Amino acid sequence: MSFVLWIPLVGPLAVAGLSLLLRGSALRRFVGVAASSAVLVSGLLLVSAVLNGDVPESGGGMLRADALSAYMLTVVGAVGLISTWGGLSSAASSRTKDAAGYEALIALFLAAMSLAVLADSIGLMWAAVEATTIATAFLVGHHRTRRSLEAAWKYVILGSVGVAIALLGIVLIYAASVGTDTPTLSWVLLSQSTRGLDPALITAGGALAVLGFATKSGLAPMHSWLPDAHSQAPAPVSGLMSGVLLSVALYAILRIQSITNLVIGPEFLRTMLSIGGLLSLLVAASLLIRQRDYKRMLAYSSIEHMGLMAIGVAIGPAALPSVLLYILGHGLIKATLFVISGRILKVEGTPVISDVRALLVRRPGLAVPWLIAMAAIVGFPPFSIFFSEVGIIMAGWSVGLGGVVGAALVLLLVIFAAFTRLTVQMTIGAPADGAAFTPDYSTHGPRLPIILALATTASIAFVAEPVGTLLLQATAVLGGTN
Amino acid sequence: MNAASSAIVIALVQVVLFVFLAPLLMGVIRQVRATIEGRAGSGIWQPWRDLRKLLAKNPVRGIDSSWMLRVGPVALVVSSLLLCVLLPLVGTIPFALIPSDLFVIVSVMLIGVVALALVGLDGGTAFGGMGSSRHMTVAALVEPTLLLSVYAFSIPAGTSTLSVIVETRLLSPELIISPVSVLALVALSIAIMAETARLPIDNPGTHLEVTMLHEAMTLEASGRDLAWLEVGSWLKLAALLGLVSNLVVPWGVVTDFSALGLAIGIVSIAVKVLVLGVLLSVGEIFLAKVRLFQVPELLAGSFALAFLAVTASYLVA
Amino acid sequence: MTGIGAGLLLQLGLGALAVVTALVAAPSLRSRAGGILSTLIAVTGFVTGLAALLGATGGLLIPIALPMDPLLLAPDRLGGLFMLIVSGVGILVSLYSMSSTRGPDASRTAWVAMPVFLVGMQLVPAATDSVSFLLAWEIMTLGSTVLLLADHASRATVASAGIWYSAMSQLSFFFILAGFAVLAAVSGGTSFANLQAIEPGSWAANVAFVLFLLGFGGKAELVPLHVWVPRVLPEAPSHVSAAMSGAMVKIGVYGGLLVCVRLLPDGPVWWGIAIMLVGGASALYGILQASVSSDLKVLLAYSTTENMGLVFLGLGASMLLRGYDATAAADAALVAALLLAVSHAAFKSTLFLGAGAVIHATGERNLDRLGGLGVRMPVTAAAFGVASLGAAAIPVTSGFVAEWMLLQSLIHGGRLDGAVVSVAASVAMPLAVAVIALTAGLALLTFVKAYGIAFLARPRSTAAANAREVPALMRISLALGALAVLALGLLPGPVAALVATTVSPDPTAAVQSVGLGGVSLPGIGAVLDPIMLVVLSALVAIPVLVAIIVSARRHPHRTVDLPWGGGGSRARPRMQYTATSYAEPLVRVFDDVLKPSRDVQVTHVAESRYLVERVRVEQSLSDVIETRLYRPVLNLFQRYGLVVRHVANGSIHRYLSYSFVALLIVLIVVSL
Amino acid sequence: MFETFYPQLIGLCTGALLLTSALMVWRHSLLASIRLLALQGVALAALVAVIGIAEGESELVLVSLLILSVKGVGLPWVLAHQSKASIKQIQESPRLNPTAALLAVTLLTILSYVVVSRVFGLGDSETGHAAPIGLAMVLIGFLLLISRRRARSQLIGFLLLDNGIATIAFLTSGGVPILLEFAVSLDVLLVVLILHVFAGRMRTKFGGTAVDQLRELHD
Repeated sequence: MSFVLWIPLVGPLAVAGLSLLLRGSALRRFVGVAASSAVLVSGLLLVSAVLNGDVPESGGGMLRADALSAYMLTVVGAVGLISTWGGLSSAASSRTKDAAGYEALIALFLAAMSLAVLADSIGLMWAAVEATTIATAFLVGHHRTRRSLEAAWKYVILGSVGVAIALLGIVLIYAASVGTDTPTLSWVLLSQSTRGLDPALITAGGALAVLGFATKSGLAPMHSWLPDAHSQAPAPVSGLMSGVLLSVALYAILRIQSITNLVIGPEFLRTMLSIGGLLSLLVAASLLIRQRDYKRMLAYSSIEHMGLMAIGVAIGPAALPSVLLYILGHGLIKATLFVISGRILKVEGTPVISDVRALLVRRPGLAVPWLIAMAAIVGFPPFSIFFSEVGIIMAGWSVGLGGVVGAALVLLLVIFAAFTRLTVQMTIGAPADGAAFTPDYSTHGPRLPIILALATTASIAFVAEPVGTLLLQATAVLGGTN
Repeated sequence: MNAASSAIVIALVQVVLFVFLAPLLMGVIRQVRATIEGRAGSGIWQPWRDLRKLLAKNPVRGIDSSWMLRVGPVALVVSSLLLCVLLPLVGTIPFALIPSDLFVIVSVMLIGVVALALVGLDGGTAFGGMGSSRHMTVAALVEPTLLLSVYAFSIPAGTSTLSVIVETRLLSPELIISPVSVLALVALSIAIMAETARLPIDNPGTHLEVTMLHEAMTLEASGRDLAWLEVGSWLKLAALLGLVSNLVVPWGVVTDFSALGLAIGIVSIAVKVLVLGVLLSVGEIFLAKVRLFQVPELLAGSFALAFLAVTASYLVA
Repeated sequence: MTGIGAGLLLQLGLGALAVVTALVAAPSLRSRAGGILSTLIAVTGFVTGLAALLGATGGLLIPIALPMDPLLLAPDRLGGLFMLIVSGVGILVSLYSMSSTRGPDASRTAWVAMPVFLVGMQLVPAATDSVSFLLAWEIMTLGSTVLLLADHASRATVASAGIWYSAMSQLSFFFILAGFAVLAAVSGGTSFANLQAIEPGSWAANVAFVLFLLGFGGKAELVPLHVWVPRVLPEAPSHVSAAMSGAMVKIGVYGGLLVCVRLLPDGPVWWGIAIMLVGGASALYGILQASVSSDLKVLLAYSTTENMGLVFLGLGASMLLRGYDATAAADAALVAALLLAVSHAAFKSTLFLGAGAVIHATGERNLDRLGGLGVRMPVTAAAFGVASLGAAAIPVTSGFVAEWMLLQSLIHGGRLDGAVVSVAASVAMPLAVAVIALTAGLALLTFVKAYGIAFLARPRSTAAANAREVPALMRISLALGALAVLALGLLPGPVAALVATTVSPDPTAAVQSVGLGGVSLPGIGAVLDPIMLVVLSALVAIPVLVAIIVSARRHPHRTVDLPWGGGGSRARPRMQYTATSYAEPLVRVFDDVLKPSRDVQVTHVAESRYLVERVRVEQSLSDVIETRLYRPVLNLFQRYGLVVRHVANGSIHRYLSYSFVALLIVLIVVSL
Repeated sequence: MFETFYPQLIGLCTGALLLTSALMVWRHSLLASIRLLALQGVALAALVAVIGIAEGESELVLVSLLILSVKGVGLPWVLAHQSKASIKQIQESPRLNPTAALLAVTLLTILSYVVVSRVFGLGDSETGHAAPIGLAMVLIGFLLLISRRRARSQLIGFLLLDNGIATIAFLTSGGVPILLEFAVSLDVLLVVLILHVFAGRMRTKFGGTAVDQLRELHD
């Protein structure tokens, strides 16, 4: 089974190389889809292995797939598939000279994220996360406009600085392990409870690592790069970044947390993540009230959801299954939304909310999936985000974070109201001028990925077997007993 | 004679008696007023003569009026007749399944109120609507007073059944002059004045558009329609005066059925109602109609009295 | 699988089928097919609910991927009762919608949402754990929101109604979620069986109670969370308004009962007082706004607030009385509240359907432009009339019986065995009676106005003059609704006895059926037999009718062109009293509460300023709670939203400073 | 012999690191900053070599060569890869005046000492004693990022920050595993290259590299 671990790393790289060779071929469009399919398939294979009680390892223990890693890999693959497949049209439209590089970078991006979730060493995980920045830098700046250049600069500077802080934290964690008999960065070894790591170093290291990775997962106050990058990147890239890159960083936080919990208990990071989560919700709520740009609106929505997930992580094992399900639900839906937003941008030619009106009447083909995905993202059932939110809120009170969860609910309400208002502005109503128009039923791109994403999110929460088991196993990996 | 059949007999007697008594009461009230004002008056039988005249005329109906103009007056009469059946006037022997329950009686009365208001609207004129609107406003505002004042009476008796309340007062007369009872009685009287469109809320003798309430609604009715409206209103006034008189002077009502008792009951209620009618008429001489928009103040005052009566009877007793 | 489980599963299956049908059916067939399937869903729910109400047990397990208590749908008797209410309304609405929906109301979206809404409402009372409760709750909200927006392209107000509704629904949802979370945190599980183990007086129970009151109060349209009502119910298609007001609002009531009767029984006395206060305030405020409204559907919407206020008043009184061991009165108050909910479902859905028929026939919902519809739409007029009587609590309708029972329990609640129960009760009970009395009085005015102005007199617009009776299916469902109002009013005994089994451990001690369907409250000693009342009325009516027949034979009536109109010969329809003028005295009386804004413009004749050419008076009424409570808060948020943009002003230095400050803070905290 | 000089050598290297950092804040010329950065790279390499010799780990000596080539030569070369004439004229006009900046440097250094003393307990070893220098470099690097307007100046701040982390790594634990060190170096190199490319694009699009101009994206 262990060869499967290499597929998500080698596969995308191979197709990336192929895409550089296939300059000008029509097949090149499908590089991203092929790469994400490779990731998804290997993820599913690893999931089935994990469910059979196996923990595949490879590369001398450098790569390792337990339940959590396998799950995350599957999420990366699934969201990648939705983003790249759904974004096929927009990628094809930009036939500039670096279109080949675009596809190759997407594949590289996927490989980096796969490495981040499969790496056993925290250091390697860090390097992979940094590699995502490198891979996406040119993707964010893909359009080569002033704005996209600005977004890319901010993204790289803020992202690298943040991840550098995480490196500092990892260095300190390593320093702590140097104090014991075997210095290591393997998180499997670090999270063996009997190592006697120095609590002060682990506190400092854990705090800095979490702060650093919080940058990549879009938690306030380290979030500032996110709205700019998400709004300027091509839609599939925004979908990938928002859908999984943030979650991969959250995965890193989860791993760090499982180490610190053993040494210093959960309280310290719980406080930190609660504050970060609430701040994120506050930032999202504040800036959504008078938001003008629908791609930025989606970006702030990602900050909001990452904030709630951070609160879930703060709560601990009781909320972790919900958080993990959340990662999948949010990833798929957010990717869908970004894909549709890309199509709206293409046909409407403006990212300004008040310039896009009566979309439901004028372009039902885009507005209907947009509205359904919006309902899903704000947490309506049967979509799985509903269950995740309910699970996190319920668990919050039981570990004594009632105040945090209560405050989160207040902010969520503001966000919901603002979100509804903006969505209604965009979609509902009649065209202002009353001019004649013909309803446009076209979806302006492949509709199957959107349907798949929505259907999966709508049904996944009701699949007790094997999803429930997998989530429980993944939680157990992190030291949860739930 | 068992309870059920005696209840039926008393109900029958009450209905017949009050159908006879109500026009007479109106006649007396008008005549007393005329006499005091120094007019000759038309005699106490004039209402009867009016009725006979109205029933013998061809009713005139507007082209847009609906069945409401025909059904409404009948509903008013029936509701007033039901009041005569249910209230403890001649005797206090109620029907087992439909006792003279306070809330039922108020609701029955409201059927008449609604019927009258709808008749007023059905004509499709400004006057009818105006009367209807004012009538309903007063009816809405008077209801709290009405319910609370009788609620106050019900507390010593432990039930909202009016016949039991009257019996309780008969057995322990000290209740009648208790401060609680006096408060409640004043409140109830004001409520009844409002419900029956008497001074100072409405002037029954006017057809001046700015002041009239009740009359405005009947403007479009004629012939037998008008007759039923008049009879219904008279019956209501008579029955409610009968109730007040029995609450103040409960002696004479039939509690155990007997022929002699029934006779005494008939005579006593007739006397009580007519005496009260005279008092009402004399009282109205000294009253002027208040402005429509001062009526709420009056009703609020009466509501306060009734509320005081209820809480006092809980907390003092 | 048991019968109940099969019923629920069948509902879900039919719901899915209806969704698919709506997606694929041709537009011409969509309403027919959707209506039939919706009716089937409602009928299935009706049967299932009835079985549960009669004591059948069983349920349906929903699989879930998260580690939680099992998601079990298994209605108890109370749940069965509410399933019955909801599905009863559902049947009426589905039948009606088959021929009422046209244009955007019959769109694919609307017909997808309809079964979702119906099924969601059915499942809420069936839930036996908080997560499935919330799940069904949100499905219901989602379905109703989509239905509300069906007509978004033709009226701009629909969008704002949609925003208000979504936000207020989410507010309710969050309150309820928080309430369940608090309880689950203490009890360690999410199933109702676990939650019941909470100690009633505990801190958590008190917090949860307040949260639930706010949450369910919002759904039940209680003041001050009612602000969505006057926007949403009028803007939704009428059959949806009927379902919302008749059924969905009852789910809020169910929530209240679930908390106060099932989960946290024997709460402290202040719970009862709090509920009574909220209920009483809602009743008065709702009916006051209804009485001065000139828009038929706004009037009905506010009247819903009033009725739900009375239901909660009864619930609160029952809790208060139970706290003082006045069990008989407490039971009666609770049964009265339930009866009121049942009867409200019947009459309010009929009223909304009637309003829909009026709109269908005239395109108008402004009472000031209606009139004379009684002769043009006799069936609608009759059904609307009967339902109006129910809403005004006039005998012998269902509303009357419920209000009677409520009043009985209140006036007998102040004393127990001749002794004063408590000071609180002896102040609360008379106040409650006064509130109910004033409410009933104003309700009377409101519905006399609504019926009288719309259906009597002369048409005030050509649309009203040209109105024709609505199609057969709409008439049938209107007639069914009116029949339900009458049946519930004529046979309250069996209904009340059945209802009592859902909340009282010893139902026969609380309520019994006597005589011909009459109801008796043994613990209080009150009895009422509406059929006897009908019989007595018939008996006294006989001589009157004989007199009429005799008189009519001798003196047939004469019809003239115009009403007499006080002598004026040019009494045109414009000169009639309108709904606005009808409520004018009331607006003056309650000036301080309603705060109307008046604008009088006097145009003088050019030659002399002592002569007036014309006077123009404008008066507008707005919801005081919205303008005084919500508006300032919303404006504050808008201003904040503008100011806070500076946080993300685009400066990378500022963004880096955020990170730097965070790093410094973390370093300092770590080294403390 | 080496043991006696060891503490002095460590002190010398770390002192050079701190000095170069402070000078970078003080000096506004881009060229001077790049030279200081090269100097710092050399100092860092020397520090690693000293530690390597002291601990007797040949691996670390290898790492020191890597650092010398990347941080001492490679990156400064990349940054200065422009005609010397133009780069000489580039003068930074910082957002923070020099006095305040140097005061901030002092405060940040003190904070570093406090933090490290709490976290590491300022242990017995000379390396542990010098560790606060590394943290101070990180914070000073951050300060540069915040206070510099030009794209390249920001880049230098970032590199300073990175040097600080490396310093801490070597002083506290003798460096992270070699494979990771390679990965980290590669990542940093790539990031710098990317930023360099962006800076080039910025010059063509905006006609300058002032980061202040990047204000189009905001709420």
